[in-house]
Formats: sequence, C-alpha cells, structure tokens
Amino acid sequence: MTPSDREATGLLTRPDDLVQLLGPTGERHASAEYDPWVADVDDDALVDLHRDMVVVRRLDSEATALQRQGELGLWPPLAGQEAAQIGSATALRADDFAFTSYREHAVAWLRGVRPDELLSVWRGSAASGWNPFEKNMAVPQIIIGAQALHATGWAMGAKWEGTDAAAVAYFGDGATSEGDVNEALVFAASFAAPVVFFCQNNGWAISEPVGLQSHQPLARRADGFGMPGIRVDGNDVLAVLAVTRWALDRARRGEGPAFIEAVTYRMGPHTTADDPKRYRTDDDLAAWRERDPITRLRAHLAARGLDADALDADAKAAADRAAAELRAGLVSIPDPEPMSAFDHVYAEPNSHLDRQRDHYARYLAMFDDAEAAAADAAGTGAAASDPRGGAR
Amino acid sequence: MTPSDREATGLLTRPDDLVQLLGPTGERHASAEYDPWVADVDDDALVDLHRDMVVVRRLDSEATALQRQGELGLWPPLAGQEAAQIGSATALRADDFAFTSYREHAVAWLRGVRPDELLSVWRGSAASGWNPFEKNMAVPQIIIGAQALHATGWAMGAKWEGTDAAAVAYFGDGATSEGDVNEALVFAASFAAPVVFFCQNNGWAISEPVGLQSHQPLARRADGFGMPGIRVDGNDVLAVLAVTRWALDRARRGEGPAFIEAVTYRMGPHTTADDPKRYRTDDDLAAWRERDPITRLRAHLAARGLDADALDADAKAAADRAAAELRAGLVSIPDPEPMSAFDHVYAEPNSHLDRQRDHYARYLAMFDDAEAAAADAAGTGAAASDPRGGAR
Amino acid sequence: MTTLTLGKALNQGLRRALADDDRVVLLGEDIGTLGGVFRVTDGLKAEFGEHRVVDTPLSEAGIVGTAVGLAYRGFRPVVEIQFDGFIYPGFDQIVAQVAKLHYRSRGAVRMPITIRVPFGGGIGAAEHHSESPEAYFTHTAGLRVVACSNPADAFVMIRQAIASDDPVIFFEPKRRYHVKGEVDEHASLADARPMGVATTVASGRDVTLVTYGALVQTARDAATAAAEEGVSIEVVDLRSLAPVDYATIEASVRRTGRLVVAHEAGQQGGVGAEIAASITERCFDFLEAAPVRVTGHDIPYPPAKLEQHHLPDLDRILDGVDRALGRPNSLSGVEG
Amino acid sequence: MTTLTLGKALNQGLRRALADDDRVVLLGEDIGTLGGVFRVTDGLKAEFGEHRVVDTPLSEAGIVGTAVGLAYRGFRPVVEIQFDGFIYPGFDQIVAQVAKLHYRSRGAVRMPITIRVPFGGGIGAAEHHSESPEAYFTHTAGLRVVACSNPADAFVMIRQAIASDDPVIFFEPKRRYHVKGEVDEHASLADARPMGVATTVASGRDVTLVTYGALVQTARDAATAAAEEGVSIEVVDLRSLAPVDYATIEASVRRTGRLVVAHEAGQQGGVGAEIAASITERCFDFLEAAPVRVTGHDIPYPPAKLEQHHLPDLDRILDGVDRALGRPNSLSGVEG
Ligand SMILES: Cc1ncc(C[n+]2csc(CCOP(=O)(O)OP(=O)(O)O)c2C)c(N)n1
Ligand SMILES: Cc1ncc(C[n+]2csc(CCOP(=O)(O)OP(=O)(O)O)c2C)c(N)n1
Ligand SMILES: [Mg+2]
Ligand SMILES: [Mg+2]
Repeated sequence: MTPSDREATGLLTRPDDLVQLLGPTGERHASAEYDPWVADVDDDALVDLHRDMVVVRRLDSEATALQRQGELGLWPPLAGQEAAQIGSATALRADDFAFTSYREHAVAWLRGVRPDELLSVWRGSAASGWNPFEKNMAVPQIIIGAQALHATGWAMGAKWEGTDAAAVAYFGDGATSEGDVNEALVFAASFAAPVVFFCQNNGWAISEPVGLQSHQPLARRADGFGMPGIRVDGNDVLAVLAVTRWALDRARRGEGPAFIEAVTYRMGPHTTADDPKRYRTDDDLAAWRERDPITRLRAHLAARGLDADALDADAKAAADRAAAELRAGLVSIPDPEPMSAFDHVYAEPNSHLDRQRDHYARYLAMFDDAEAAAADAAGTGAAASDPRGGAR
Repeated sequence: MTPSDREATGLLTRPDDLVQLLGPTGERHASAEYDPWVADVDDDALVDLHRDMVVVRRLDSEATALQRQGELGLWPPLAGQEAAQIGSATALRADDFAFTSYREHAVAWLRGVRPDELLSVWRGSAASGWNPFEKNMAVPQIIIGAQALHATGWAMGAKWEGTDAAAVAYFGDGATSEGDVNEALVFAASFAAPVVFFCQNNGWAISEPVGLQSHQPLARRADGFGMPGIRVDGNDVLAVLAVTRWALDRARRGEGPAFIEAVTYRMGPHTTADDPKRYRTDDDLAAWRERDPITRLRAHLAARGLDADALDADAKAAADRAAAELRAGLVSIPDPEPMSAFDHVYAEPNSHLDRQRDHYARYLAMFDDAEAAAADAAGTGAAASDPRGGAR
Repeated sequence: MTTLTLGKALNQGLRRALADDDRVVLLGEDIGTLGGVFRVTDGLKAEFGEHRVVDTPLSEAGIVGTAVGLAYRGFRPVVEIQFDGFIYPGFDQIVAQVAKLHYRSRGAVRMPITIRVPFGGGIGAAEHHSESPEAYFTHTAGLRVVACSNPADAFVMIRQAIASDDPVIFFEPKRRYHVKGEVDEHASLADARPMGVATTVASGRDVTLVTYGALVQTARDAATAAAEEGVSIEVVDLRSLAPVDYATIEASVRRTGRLVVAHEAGQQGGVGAEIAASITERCFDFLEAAPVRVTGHDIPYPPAKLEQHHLPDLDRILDGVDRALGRPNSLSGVEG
Repeated sequence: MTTLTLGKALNQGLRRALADDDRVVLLGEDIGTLGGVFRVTDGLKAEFGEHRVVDTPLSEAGIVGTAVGLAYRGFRPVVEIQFDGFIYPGFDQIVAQVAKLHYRSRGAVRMPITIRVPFGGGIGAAEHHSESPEAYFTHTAGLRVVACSNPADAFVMIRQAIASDDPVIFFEPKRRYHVKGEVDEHASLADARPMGVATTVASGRDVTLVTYGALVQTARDAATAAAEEGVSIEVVDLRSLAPVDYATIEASVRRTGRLVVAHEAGQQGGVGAEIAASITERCFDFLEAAPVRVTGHDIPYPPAKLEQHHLPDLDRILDGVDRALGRPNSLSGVEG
C-alpha cells in the first residue's frame, strides 16, 4: 500500500484465482467447475466466437479511423477487450437485458445493433442510436457506474414478475470506486436480484491505473456484499463465456447476483481524444499484446486441428462485410432537424417547453423569411440573409 | 437470501469470528491476539469504564426525559451502545479526531463536550454545540454516512503532514448502504489513510433490520476494499477497547485503515420521535437485555473481587453529578438572537447576504418601532404592536 | 365526501394507485413495516405485499437508480425520500438519469417515476429536515415538479403524478400532513383539474399573491387579514412549479397590476425569481410595481428556535404586499 | 505581460497558489500524471509532488468529501470536477457539507475549498460534457460561485478563489481554454479587482447586456455588430454569479433602461431569472422594457449536431437586444 501501488497495474497480473480455460498459447486447461458450462461449445461455436472477435475488432478500428477522418466526434475503442465482451454477451439470452457503459460495442454488435445505430451517437447526430426494447440493451451510459443500479432495478422487476430473465451490468475498474456501483451490490444482494455485475478490469480509468482504485482484486469486493466474486481471464473468451453462463444460471434459479471481474487490457487510448503516451509505457502494452484474445483463440483452434488460414480468411471476409456495412451505415445517418432538439424532453405536452419551442421555431422562421425576401429582392437565393436586417 | 433474511436481525447473533474478551456473564476470555492491547487495563481502569458507561446511560435517559418534558426538540438515545462508544472512544488519543453521526453522545462525553454543548443542538438553540477543534471531534452529522469521507480526508491530511494522529469515523449499520461510506473505504485504502471505520451495528436503521442492508456480517465488507475487518462484541467494552487500539496503532504506523463492526443493539427508539413497537417485538429486546454491556462489566468486576455495591454507589454518585450538570447546562443554553440566523453563512463579507440581513433587521425594527409607538400612545409597553398598523 | 388529513389523503391516493395498476410499486426507507416516518404509506405493505411496497436499503441513489431500472422494465415506481434534505445523494440519478432518459433514448424509454418529498419547515426539526429544494428540480429539464397544499389536491395529484408518463417530483407540505379537509374519494381522475393547472384559492383586485405548499394557508390568512384593512388579495395556489401555469397568473396580474410570490426556499435563484422574471416579461405593461418576493433567507436552514425568523409568515407576506402596493413597509425609504 | 491561453493562465495561477501556500492541495481524476483532460494541471504533480497534486479514485462524492476532511485538517483543497455533467454525484457533499459546515459549526470550521468545473458547450462533445449547472449552486446558501471569461481574470480569480475562506464553485469556460490573452503574472493579488466585482467590458448607452463565461466574447461581438447598426450595447462580464455585483448592473441599467441577460444554461430558474427579478426590484422605475433573457432551451443538452441551435449565439443575442429595444424581433407580434 505504498504510493507506488497506487500507480500500478500490477494488480492485473496477480494470479489470485484467475479462471482460465485457454492458456496464453491456446492450450486448454481443464476445469471441473467450469467445463460443464462450455460443454456444448464445439468447433463451430468456437469459430463463431473467433469470427465475432475479429469482426468487432475491425469495426472498432474502422470507427477509430472514421473519427480521425472527422466523421465521428469521438470514439472509445474496445481493442483488447474483445474476449471479455464477446464471451459475456454470447452467454446472454434474448430476453436478458444488458446495461452497459460506453465501450461495449461488441456487446451491442451481438445484441443486433446496426452500424448506423451504433455510430449515430458518436457522430453527434442523435442522443442515442437504438431502441433499447428492440435489442434488450440499454443505450450507452456515460455517467460512470450509474447503469449498475439500473440493471439491479430491472432485475428486481424481472424477478417480481416471475420471469427467469436476468440483467447484466457492464462497467469498468474505475467504476468500482463510485457509490452507485457499491449501492447496486447492496440492493442486488438485499433483493437477491437476478443481475450479473460484469466488471471489465482493463487496467485503466483514463490515465489512472487500477492500483489507484484498489489494492485488491476487484472480484474480492463481492464477498463482503454477500455474493460470489469470480476473477476470470478476460482475454480468454471461453472462460468468460463459462463464468458468465454460470452466473446467469444462478441468477435465473433465484440464487441472486454475482460479480465477475474480467481481467483484460485496454490496448488503445481511452477515447480518440486521449493520448496514452502521457501515462503509460509501451512495455506495458507490449506485454499485453502477448495476451491478445484473438491470437489465443486462433492458436487454440489451430491446436484443435482447424485450418488457421481458412479461419483467417473467413473471419476477414466477415470483417470486410461488417466494415462495408459500417461505412454504409455511417452515410445513412441523417443530420438531425433543428427543431428535433425539443423532441422527447417530455412524454406529455408541457406548456412551458411547448411555448419555448414555438418561440424558437418563430426565430428560425425569421431566417427563412429573410432569405426569401433577399431572394425576391435579388432574384437569387444566394444573397445576404440577415433576418434582422431583413425583418426591418 | 429469502425475503425473511431481509426482515431479520439474526445476523447480529451469528457467531462468525466475534471478538469477545468478556463473556455474557462477565467471564474473561483469553485472546492471544487482543489481550496485549488491554494489558494495562487494571481494576481502576475497569472501574472507570464502568462508571463512564453508567454516567452516559444516565445522561441519555435524562436527555430522553427532557425531550418528553418539551425541553429538547428531539433526542436519539444511545441506550445499549455504551460499551461500543465508551470502549472505542477510550482508545482515542487527544490529537486523534472523531467524526461521528448523531448518536455518539458517549464519545462526545469522553472528548470533553459539556452538557450544554451536547444539548443545544437537540434543543434547537444552535446549529451545533461545540468547537470541533477544542474537542477534536466534529459536530454531529445527520446525513447518513457523509462523515466517513470527512474522516478519510482528515486522515489523508494528517498523514501528509507526517503526524501519527488518526481519525475515527463512526457510523451505523444502515450507513453501510450509502455510497459515501463505500467510497470512504476506497479512498482510505488507496491512500493508506490512518482512519478507523467504526460501525456500530445496532441491528436497526430506524425500522429496518440489518438483514435488509446486508446478508453478510458487515466486517466482511472490509477485505474486498483492501483493509482488515474485525467483528467485535459491541457490548463488551474491553474487547471494543482492544480492537480499536489495535486498529489505531496500525493506522499510526502507516499500515492504513481498518474496519470494525461492533455488534450491539439499540435498546431504545431510533429517536424520541420513533415508536419501535411498530416494527419489533419485545422478545428481541428482551434477549438483548441479557447482553447489557454495563451488567456484563459489573459482573466481571465482581468476579475480580471488587465490591459491586460500592461500585454501584460510586457510579451512581457520578451519574447524579452528571445529571445535575446536564440540567444546569440545559438551563444555561441561551435562546438565539433572531439576527444570529445570518451569522457564519460565510466567513467573508457577502454583498447579497449582508443586504438581506440589513433588510431583515429593518423589518424586525419595524416591530420595535411599533411597540414603542404603541407604548408611547398607551403609556404602556403591553399594547397591541402591529408594526404595519403602527407604520401607517 | 370524506374528511381526511393531508397525510391520509396521500395514503388513500397511493392505495388507489396501487389497486388500479399493478405496475405501481412503492420504494423507500421505512415505508413498509413502519408505514413511513410520517405514516403516509401506513398499511400499504400489509395490503399489497412486500413486492409492491418495498423497504429498501439506506441509499437514496440506490432507491432512485433502481427505480430507473424498474421503469426500464415497465414499472411505475413511486419513491419516497424520507426528508427533503436527504434527496441530494440521489441527485445525480434524478438529474442525469430520471430527467434525461426519455430524451436520451429518443422517446423509447419512459420514466413514469414519482419522487415523493416531504418538504418545508415549521416543525421544529433537526438540520436537513426542513428544506425546500424545489428550485433545483424546476431548473432541470425533463422533470415535472408539483406541490400539493390540501387534502383534496393531495388525493388527486398523487394519482395524477403516478399516472403521468413523465417523471414528477412531488412535494408534500410536511407541516400540514395533519390538517384535515374534505376529499371526494369517488371523483374520477378524468374530471379532475390537471395537476399542471394552478388554482385561484381567493379572488382579489389589488394584488396577486402566488405561492404553493404549506404557505398557501398562510397566504389565505394574509388575504383575510388584508381584507379587514381594505386590501383585496388574489391568492393563487401554483400546484405545478414546472411547468408553471402562467395563464392563470398572467390573467390575474393583468387585473391587479401587482405580484407577490412567496416561498420558504431561499430567494436567490428560487422559484420566485423565475415567476417574477416571467411575469415581468409577459405583463410588463400591466405591472404597476416590481414583483415582490417574500422568501426564506439565503442561509442554511437555521436551528429550530430561529425558524420563525426564516419562514415567511403572515406578517412578512403582508409586508411584501405593502411593498407591492407602495404602502409603508419594511423597506420604505431604502434605496435599491 | 505574458501571452497565455486561458487554460495556461489557470495552470499558472494554480502553480502560484501551490507555491505560495503549502496548505493548498489539488485533488481530482487524472489531474496528476495526465495533467487533467484539459491539461489545466499539466506539470504540477511533477513540480509539487503527489501529495500536493493528487490523482484520486473515480468518485466525485469521494473527492469532495475527502476535501471536506482535508479542510477540517486545515488544508485548502482545490478540487477538479472533470466535466460539468459529473458534478452531480458530488452534489450532496457540496450542498449539505461544503456549503453548510461553516454555519453548522457556528463559524469554527472553515471550508476554503475551490471546486473547479470546466463548463458549457460548443465543443461538439458527448452527453454530460457540455452542461451549465451554475444555477444549482447560486441557489445554495454558503457557496460563492464565479466564472472567468479570459486569461487575465483566470489567472487572478483562481488564486482569489483559493485564498477565499469561503467555498467557491469556480466555473471555467471550457470552449475558451485555448484562447489567448495578456496576463500580468507579476501583479499582486492585493491590487487585483475582487472576484465579487463585475467588469464592464464594453460601454454603451442603449442596453445593458449581462453575461459570463464563454458568452462574454459572444456578447462583445454582438456589441460590435450592433454598433454598426447604431445600437450601443454595454456589456457586463458578471464574473461572480453568487453574490452578483448588482451595483455595477444597476448603475448601467439606470442609464440604459434596458437589460438583456444571456447564458447557456436553461431559462427556467437560471441565473438570468434571478438577475431579471432583482434588477426589476431595484430599477423598476428606470426600466423601459422588461428584462430579456437569452438562454439555452429547457432541454437536456442536445446531441453535438444540434448544439448550435441550443447555445445563444450572436444572432440570438442580437434578437434579444432587439426585444429589449422594442425593435422588430423574433417575438414581434407574439402575445405574452
Ligand atoms: C461520474 C463520472 N465521472 C467522471 C467521468 C469521466 N470519465 C469518463 S471515462 C472515465 C474512466 C472510466 O474508467 P473505467 O470505469 O475503468 O472504464 P473504462 O473507460 O476503462 O472502460 C472517467 C473518469 C464520467 N464519465 N462520469
Ligand atoms: C442521507 C440520509 N438519508 C436518510 C436519513 C434518515 N435517517 C436518519 S437515521 C436513519 C437510520 C440510520 O441507521 P444506522 O446507520 O444504522 O444508524 P443508527 O440510527 O442505527 O445509529 C435514517 C434512514 C438521513 N439522516 N440521511
Ligand atoms: Mg478501465
Ligand atoms: Mg443502526
């Protein structure tokens, strides 16, 4: 607990009880506890997982590129976290509900979110991109940790209704310091709510290493709140799938919440606005490149005798298709109408806002009038159109 | 984790690792770990602890009576929690700092708070009663859990200054559900701050049993945050003293925070405004009367060969003196001057408030003027004094 | 018609809402077994069960945040904040989630959450138990804010708030919980005055006096007292603080030419500032004097023995009326 | 004189404050190693060490709450809230502790805490990164609230805020962090204009235009544009939002007879409401028209592509000026 602990991400590599089914070189570790949860995962399923990870990595790098080109205002890359997100989201049932943060593009992808739906919010074109009830996934949450409570409330409701659907709350290592996340653990335990807390410990909260938030593996937080905590290798897609299924199954059976810490690494910047060189070294990153989740699954598939080249080709084709869809989706995002700024503030009529909206419409109309007047006067639509001048 | 767990205080009587030095009938349990921390506690010291507990119980019942007589607006009784408070506060050094909630009258007593200082806030005469820097104890905190962060910040500062003073944060079982308390644990661990979190688990948060806040002993919360958690019999003053000394000593030596759960029971109502009959049975209470902290220490002292009657007489005399002081103190509390409502909002001049204060002074003066005018007119000060009438 | 206290009228309104719609759930600290520290939820847990009337852990962010999740799931949560001064730990969830989720989701998600807040002073309470935080919420787009002042309104408005698809911060005048009034328990919601509409509770010619919550009674008393002096005060009970029913106030001020707004909350940035500014914008040519505000001071809520000097009372309201009328008053002769 | 950006001027001001008083400590998320997401604290950790410039865990209540404890211990904490929209989790600690502890302790405890908040929109950011929450704090007794608008003020005001024994919410106009200006790094604080005093940044005869933060520049541009049309605008940079320097505004309005207040925050209950109401109270007989407010709409901050329709810009301010002058404007012919 020296200051240097606070500066460290060493916590990430502490071996404490890390659940791992695929070792660093793709070798399969047997686990009496978790093997049953992935017994059905055959070659085809593994290939799907591999393809999904390749696709979302590609989507992510395309989106990063789009931001660099000025097509998006901001993008928070997921690179490095593909296994954590694909593994966990694969475990979800359609009627489960995911409450995520802003980085869970892979979860969105698996929940059927379309590229245009995914990008519109980062383009600044819309407050959000999809209807949560169509995907059973909430729109992104930027207030750190807030969604953990939403997931818990949703789960309480699902339980009271007598369904066996479960909620998953995704959040980061930094989020575990916020009151909301801790309160969510309290509520979830108290009501034995069917919610899985899925913490992606990617080592960093912007520039702050996880050692500054905690000197303890985050999964250890769970026990004190009265729920199991599992620390899983977040770059091992199979292990992530297994532990998430285990946790969801428990939740469905009325045994209450669980907390999963998926130990992974944010390979890219916090967002495209961030410069990680200011706070971390390339060495750190290099070590994590060795643990790349995609490489690992690929090695495992090769070891199982699959043709790695064919695998790559198939995945690349899927990624190319997805990338093309992404660019097409981007183009299809409409610019918002000015007056739409006033839509959906309230679900019901609101005398104050309705009046304010009318006033603004009238203000905007002044410009149209001025333009029209100027066009009339000059016989051209391109003339000066100062409405105030025009109105006088 | 059934609903009935949520309704229970059974958690209180779970034996898990409860530190106990005095058994229910006053018998001394040896403890290799904690005996050294009370090795210096001889008969005289034990008699002091007994007397202090008797005195604060008496102060508490006197204050309750004063509330019933209309002399206080409200009183939150501590009855039942004497050992938890006297034991822990006895462990404090003068330069340590206590940040408490609203029920820690015994802590205040040991910190040298005078009766008038203690009562004025509950009488509604003042925003608080004492200067925190004279007692090294913050004024009472009503926002549940907020003071845990204050204690942590103070401790960070004390450490940065290079002192070995420590802070103690007192809060209840209910408070452990608030974000602030959990965030305090995060900060304290991160900065290895010399702060002891002293949670009095008295079984209830107003009408809510502790089982609704947690299905787990609260001390277990500590480990996940990276600090030791100790569960102590909160009705065993010696054990409380020992564990608090242990925790403070660690903190002073730079080993960081610790969390103590003192398991005790609120024998009285939440406050004088509360009616516990609405939510708990007499049986529950009766069981806890058996564990009375004062009776227990008295039995222990008797077992050590002290004359119990003399002990009682001495304690009663001290309690009588304290009670007399309390009543005298009450009488000495001045009613606040009307214009003092504006004092200490700001430490520096404030053009807005200064003007508002002047306006109000002028408003009040109108009544004086009216009274004077009426007195002039009628030749008596007792006449009708409507300033608006008078001003016309 | 039944005679009920304001607290009991709320209790009956909640009971009705629970009976009418099984998506309605009540959440809060001590609201179940205890029936709430003010007994507003008394008996409801016994009647509807622990999944409809839910004692929660002690955390306001937790309560509001899980209510958001329940709303996501299709419930209509009714949250009790035990006292006004305890709403702030839940502030982020209210301002950043409850108020914004409908907008953020482009209308897909509705937040039909009612947040009940006993508010205001005058009960001799400890710190944090007498606050008037309404202006924080009226300044927050996406919320509706209402305050009831009497049993009949309490009974109807709480049901209207719960039935609203928008989130409603519902202020209850705690020092009037025990005051009785006539309530028509059989009137239909459809016929009731919408909660967004103000009520003129006393007609008058000389000055318009606008207030809400517990001060409505004080304002009526002021009108009665003033009438004896020949001053005719029109009293408007705002009921809705966001949006404000300006049609009603405006019509009144156009007749009286004078406005007084009273509230317990501090003056700086209070609801009175908004109403004074808006009415000045809308009725400038009709105003014969500047709108007057009679408010709590801009101080933390003072200790109980000073609260009578903080809260606007009959005398201070009448002094404000005198100011609006240009009659001799506490500020006569004061510059600015 | 040195030419500095506003961000760098703050950086220099903080550096000076750290150097002058070793009780000053900076706390916040990413303020140390990274130097803050806006680099306002760049280099300070390296210079003063990790106990003076402290990267904290990710929790705003935690940051503000530990700052309270540090103040109890005699420190002068300077807290950075990373973006305006992230202040709400710390709201309870600000409103119930920071603002009230001096009062609660009857003057014994001081809370010389400065809470720095980059605020406002116009940078094309994601949700919660463009808010203007100042009115919540101006309505909170016990706080001082200021906003700087240029490098010279930034340099001086941040030091004044830190030197103040009262808690100060310090708003920084984030979209102007990169704008340069002249700063006198050697001027003494003693000679500087107190932070509670407003500045008349452009003199004029026809209308008084009051604003703060990033809009000060827009207001100056408006004054320049209006001058070409023969309209003379006096622009007042408020600087202090609580308390407001009414002496300056009042003197101006007595001359111009007309007032426009502009801010990015929503209209309902915004700072403009308070100023409009107060100036109407103080200058009713001098006003030739109702004070006009030009503000953000009462909506959650909209997506980036709509923000130019939300933020008051030069045209909207000039439209407001036209309204104050009774000239043709967007509301000409509109009733009420
Ligand atoms: C309440 C709040 N405070 C601060 C921020 C600014 N912020 C955005 S992301 C971030 C770090 C989050 O770290 P973590 O929880 O580990 O998630 P990650 O970004 O690593 O996925 C911070 C501080 C925020 N969005 N919300
Ligand atoms: C933030 C906040 N929410 C609610 C309350 C109302 N309240 C006062 S005491 C209390 C129960 C506290 O229980 P606990 O923490 O166990 O302390 P105890 O009263 O048992 O000493 C509650 C809910 C409050 N004071 N502050
Ligand atoms: Mg992270
Ligand atoms: Mg308790």
